[in-house]
Amino acid sequence: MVAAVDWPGLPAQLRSEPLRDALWLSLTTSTAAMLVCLLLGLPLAWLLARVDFAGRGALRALVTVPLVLPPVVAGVALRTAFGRTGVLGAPLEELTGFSFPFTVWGVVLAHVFVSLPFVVIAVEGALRSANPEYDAAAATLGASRWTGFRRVTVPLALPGILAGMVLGWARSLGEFGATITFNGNYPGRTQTMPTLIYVTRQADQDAALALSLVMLVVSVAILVMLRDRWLVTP
Amino acid sequence: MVAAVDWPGLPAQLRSEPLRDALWLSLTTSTAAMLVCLLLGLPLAWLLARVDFAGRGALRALVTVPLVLPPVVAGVALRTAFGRTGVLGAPLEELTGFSFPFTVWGVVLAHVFVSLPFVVIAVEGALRSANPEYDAAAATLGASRWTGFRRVTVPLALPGILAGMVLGWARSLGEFGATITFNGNYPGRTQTMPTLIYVTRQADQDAALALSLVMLVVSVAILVMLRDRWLVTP
Amino acid sequence: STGTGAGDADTLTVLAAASLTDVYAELATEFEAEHPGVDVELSFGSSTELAEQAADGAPGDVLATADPISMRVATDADATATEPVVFGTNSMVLVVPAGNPAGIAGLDDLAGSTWVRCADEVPCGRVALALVEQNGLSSEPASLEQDVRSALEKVTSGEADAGLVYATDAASAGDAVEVVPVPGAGRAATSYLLAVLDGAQAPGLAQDWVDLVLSEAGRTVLTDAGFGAP
Amino acid sequence: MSFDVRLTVPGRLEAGLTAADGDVVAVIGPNGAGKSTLVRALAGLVQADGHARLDGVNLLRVPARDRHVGLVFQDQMLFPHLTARDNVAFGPRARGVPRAEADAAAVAWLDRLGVAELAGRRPRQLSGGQAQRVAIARALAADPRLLLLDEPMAGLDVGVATSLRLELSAHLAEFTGVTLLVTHDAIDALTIASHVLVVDEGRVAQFGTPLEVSQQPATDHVARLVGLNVLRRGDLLRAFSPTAVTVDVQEPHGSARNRWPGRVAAVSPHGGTLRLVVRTTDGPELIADVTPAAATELGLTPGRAVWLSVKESSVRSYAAAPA
Amino acid sequence: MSFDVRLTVPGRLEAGLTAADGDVVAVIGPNGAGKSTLVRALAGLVQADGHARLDGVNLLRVPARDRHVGLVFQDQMLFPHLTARDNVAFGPRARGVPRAEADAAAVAWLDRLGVAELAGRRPRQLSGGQAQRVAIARALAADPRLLLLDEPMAGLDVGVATSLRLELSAHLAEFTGVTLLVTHDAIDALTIASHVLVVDEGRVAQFGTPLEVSQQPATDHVARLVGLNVLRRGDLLRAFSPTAVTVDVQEPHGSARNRWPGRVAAVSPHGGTLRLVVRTTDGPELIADVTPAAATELGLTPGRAVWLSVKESSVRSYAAAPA
Ligand SMILES: Nc1ncnc2c1ncn2[C@@H]1O[C@H](COP(=O)(O)OP(=O)(O)OP(=O)(O)O)[C@@H](O)[C@H]1O
Ligand SMILES: Nc1ncnc2c1ncn2[C@@H]1O[C@H](COP(=O)(O)OP(=O)(O)OP(=O)(O)O)[C@@H](O)[C@H]1O
Ligand code: MOO
Ligand SMILES: [Mg+2]
Ligand SMILES: [Mg+2]
Repeated sequence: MVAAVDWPGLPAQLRSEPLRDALWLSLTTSTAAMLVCLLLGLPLAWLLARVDFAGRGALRALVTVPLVLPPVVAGVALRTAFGRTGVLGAPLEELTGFSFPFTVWGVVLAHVFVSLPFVVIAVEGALRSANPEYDAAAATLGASRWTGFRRVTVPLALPGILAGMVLGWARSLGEFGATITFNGNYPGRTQTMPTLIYVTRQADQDAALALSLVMLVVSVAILVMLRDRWLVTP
Repeated sequence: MVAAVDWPGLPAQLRSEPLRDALWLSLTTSTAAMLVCLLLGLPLAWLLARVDFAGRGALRALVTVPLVLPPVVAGVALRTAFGRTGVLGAPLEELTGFSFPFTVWGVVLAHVFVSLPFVVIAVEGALRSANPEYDAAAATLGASRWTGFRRVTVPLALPGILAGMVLGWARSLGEFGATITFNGNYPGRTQTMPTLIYVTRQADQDAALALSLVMLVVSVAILVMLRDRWLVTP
Repeated sequence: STGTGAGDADTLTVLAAASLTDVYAELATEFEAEHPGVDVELSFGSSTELAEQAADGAPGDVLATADPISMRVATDADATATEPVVFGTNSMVLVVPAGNPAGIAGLDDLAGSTWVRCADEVPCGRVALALVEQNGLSSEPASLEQDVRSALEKVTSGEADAGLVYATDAASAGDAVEVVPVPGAGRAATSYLLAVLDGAQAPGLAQDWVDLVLSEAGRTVLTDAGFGAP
Repeated sequence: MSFDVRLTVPGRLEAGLTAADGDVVAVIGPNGAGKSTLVRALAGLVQADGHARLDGVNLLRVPARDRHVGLVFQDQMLFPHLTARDNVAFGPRARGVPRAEADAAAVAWLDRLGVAELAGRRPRQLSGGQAQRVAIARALAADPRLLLLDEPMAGLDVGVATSLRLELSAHLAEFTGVTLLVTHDAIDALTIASHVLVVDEGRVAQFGTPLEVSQQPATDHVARLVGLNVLRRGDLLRAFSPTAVTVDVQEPHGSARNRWPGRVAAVSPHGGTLRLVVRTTDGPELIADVTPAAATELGLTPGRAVWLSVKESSVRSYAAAPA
Repeated sequence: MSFDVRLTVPGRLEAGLTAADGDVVAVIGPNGAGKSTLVRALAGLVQADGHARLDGVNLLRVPARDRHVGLVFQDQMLFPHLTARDNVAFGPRARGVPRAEADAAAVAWLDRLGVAELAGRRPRQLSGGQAQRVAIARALAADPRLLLLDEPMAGLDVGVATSLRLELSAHLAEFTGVTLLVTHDAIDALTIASHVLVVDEGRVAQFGTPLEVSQQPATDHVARLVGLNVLRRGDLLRAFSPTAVTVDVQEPHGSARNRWPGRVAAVSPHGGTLRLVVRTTDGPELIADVTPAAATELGLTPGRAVWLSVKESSVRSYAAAPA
């Protein structure tokens, strides 16, 4: 794969606007999606791991759904819900004039949809591995659920949470089917790296490979950087 | 999405041979891939979490690669490596006459390729959350690394490992791009559910949705069953 | 019927562009009726993908692509045993969702609306681009779709107000879309090619398949689905 | 303030006690008696039925976080990811004290417990006794209304234990809340406490002042703890001090009606005397204190066959607590 | 068999000791002295330089799993996912004993420690003392050549502690390997051990027989542990028993040249006497034993100002161990 790349042509490609746009869009939307996943996923995972309530099995099954949907079907599901004529999308557009498809927000939404289960399941696993007695200790010291969660549960489960974040981010970055089905493909707006690579490949194999390589290098570099900073807890 | 399904036609579809073949293929290859991922991923995760060796950073980066590859590119990467003219595929075929692409084994290989990082990262996170002092206790009792790993490390990190297995299995089940690129789309041999859904969608959108729903129900049912059996540790 | 080559396997494997799903399925039934004991295995995918797989030695007897460029990938790799033949064409049309909610009456109305077409790099995109340029259309689409099916779906689902798709897609969508006439649409067309593959396990059956597609019966099936004559 | 407890943890504990402002209740009993269970039920970590009324409020109905108890866990449970200071500051901060103030208070507490210089360390970098002191600081710093100390002295060296005992007595003397102190140490039970609760097999065997309990121990365990021999005869308990026991190597001919043959099981120094543990042939284990001179003379080493006797006048008889 | 240790854990410990077949070495010292560090270094859980030769083999060069030590952790570290029986059977099974046999051995060990009926429980379902006993059983069941016990008696009730002490002495008497027993309890150190290693601030302060150590304690800590007062004068240590201390409420006029003003900090029963801890005004804390009668007469309650004195003839002087 590395050998197949058109090395002399690479610098020119790197300067090409579609590549820069797509790379930037991919990185920002994946990061945004990861943050949203964390915001939604952490409490959800905590609920699933620590609180014993009636609908727990059902909620867990629900969270798992996007995991087993083929990406394209995920896109269709998203459209049914958030499309312009969708169950939630239609009222939303009526009220605010805003609609998700064909926008950056749509890309983030698609990423969140496919990545959230990864985050939730990985984090739930981590929370279950951590000793719940510490939560109890925090409670006897007067910590509210939120304080205990923030200052004890999360730090103790941190390695697992970070793993979940990496998984979510990477899943978003590589995601293709749901994004293109829900948002289509427009350079600078909804054209992420995988989409760019896909369409480029239809015309020019080698160019697509070069693009893949760029994406690979950038994302692995970011992951390695993150790992060295945060993920290797002392 | 549920509303859009052609309910009266469903029973007939359920009995159709392509559906049964594809569903069976998807379930078996995903399960096989998950087992392979476990076999490869557990030691790998353990190595990354517990052993301090020189190439650790590099190995971790390498494991992460398939995670950030768009699925189609993953398929191309696989072809470059294991294709009939691939770096490893060509010698393999010469020696044994066996080649991966366009076979069930190729499907499993593609699934393993895309799912392995999920398993490794989730399991590494779980191992890091578990207290390494217990490993030390096992060692003082004369347990070999392997015994300690099997009887102490793994049981203690079980929730995280199970989460990793679920993630890997589900990722394989939904995987489409790498599989179709590397293995094509041969009914009964390499046509998994996502591929069948893709093809069906070319002709009949509603039939595709019905297939998706079948897949969804079956896989969520399996996950829920597994959870109730194993994943909710007392 | 035509003679079956001795030593041929009893399965014919056809690699075909996804847009041929319906017609090839119909032709396969006919083929199996004519060749008792023979199974037709259809493997659909994107033209480029299939051509590449064929070049990589994917099992298959015939390859049908939706454009000449993809077919060239296979011929360049010496993966074909016979000269590719054109067996049909497909032209671009403008479709709107049933009821035409955005009131699109022609290409000029696309400005300001949410419309889609295929990306420049994919076969259907090249055709669409030609049509757009012919008509001097300057309005930008909301999305450049990965394949024509996705473009059609954006319209049938109501996400897009209009889309440029093949005539065959418009036909298969039935009542879900309405076709808006576009000047010069017929000229913006692509041709479908068919060739027997070098690695065919059943070269005789493969040739029979080519013959069937090119036959009068084949012609009828294609025309019914909206394909044009070669 | 008043504290009135009657609670049940099904299958493990059924206990009641009352205490007033400033009381220190020592909880003693054998391993597995239910001491930790009682403490944890009061803290809200174990589900319990019944009531535990503190100033009229039934704690058992209040979530753990709002009970305002200070708990030293038997196994410490220091937060592994926080420094000693942050562990101690956790309680105050959870109750809304500003960071700087909470930190200062934490350091002050660590200082009182003699581990201020370890403020920046994580629990895993502390020795067992150091960690124990941080755990005590953490419980006290939370400014609780109910202080629950589960074996706070375990693992502390004599010097630290003594000064901690002093520190704790001083603190408890000022403390207006109620304290429960689980201990296996007679000194803690008899010197710091105002009341002693004896738990045995999940039930209260005795509840009274240290004097009552030490003079009329209701169970064998308490007798051992306070260093008395206790025998049961029908409904009566008969207690006598190890100093009242005479040790002979032959069967004694004296007037003592209470005599037992046995073997020396252990010898250990005890104050200025030597304490023998004797396994009687068909009775209980008894303890006897002898002078070092006598021990040498009689050759009282483990394994030696001996006769123990005690004069009836040295035996105090009292009614056994109803079981 | 011989055991010869000289090891360094940088920044935490520098220690040496020698022992022979069947020796029991008590390791004592204040909290944070380095006792657990020594034990963990020998077990291979802490990196150490130097050597620890057991029968000529340097353990420090052998991986932990092959050292054949039996270790009771200060914080137990029972495997939380295994039952008590499986915890105890873990060592034998790791060394290749068949399952049924290992299980039987495990139950036998649990029985010797009085917790056989808890064999099927998980650690979290055990009380602190019960868990401690399972931990001891686990260490002994592994059939070690070197037995490392880090505060095995902590958290045990008096009854259990006594019988465990007996059980342990009996076991250790038969045991041909070397035992290191970390303890804060003088009784363990002086009755079970054949040698006592005193650790202080990461160094060996004293190493000798229990008699040597108890009669000439080299550190304040040991003095307290064995119940002596120890003062340093130049290079000399001066030890005297608490029974030799006279307590007055006014400045004594007698011949005693050693006298200190101070205040009573604590009073506790000790054998037949009462033990006072007195904080001297400008000196160390001293202990004095008085009769209950005297205590009542003089009103010796905490806070009382007193004078302590000791006759020179009651003071034993000896050279301090080189620091
Ligand atoms: N989670 C549990 N499930 C079932 N039984 C338990 C559980 N925890 C403790 N027990 C049992 O309850 C009884 C009381 O335990 P508890 O911890 O209160 O004893 P304790 O008095 O604190 O003993 P120790 O002095 O050993 O700490 C014991 O027999 C113990 O085995
Ligand atoms: N991981 C660590 N990193 C740095 N210092 C440590 C670490 N573990 C222990 N220490 C320090 O080393 C010293 C010796 O600790 P050690 O645990 O050996 O003490 P100990 O004698 O067992 O005390 P205790 O009686 O309290 O158990 C202590 O001052 C402790 O704070
Ligand atoms: O999983 Mo995909 O195969 O993102 O399109
Ligand atoms: Mg307890
Ligand atoms: Mg220690």
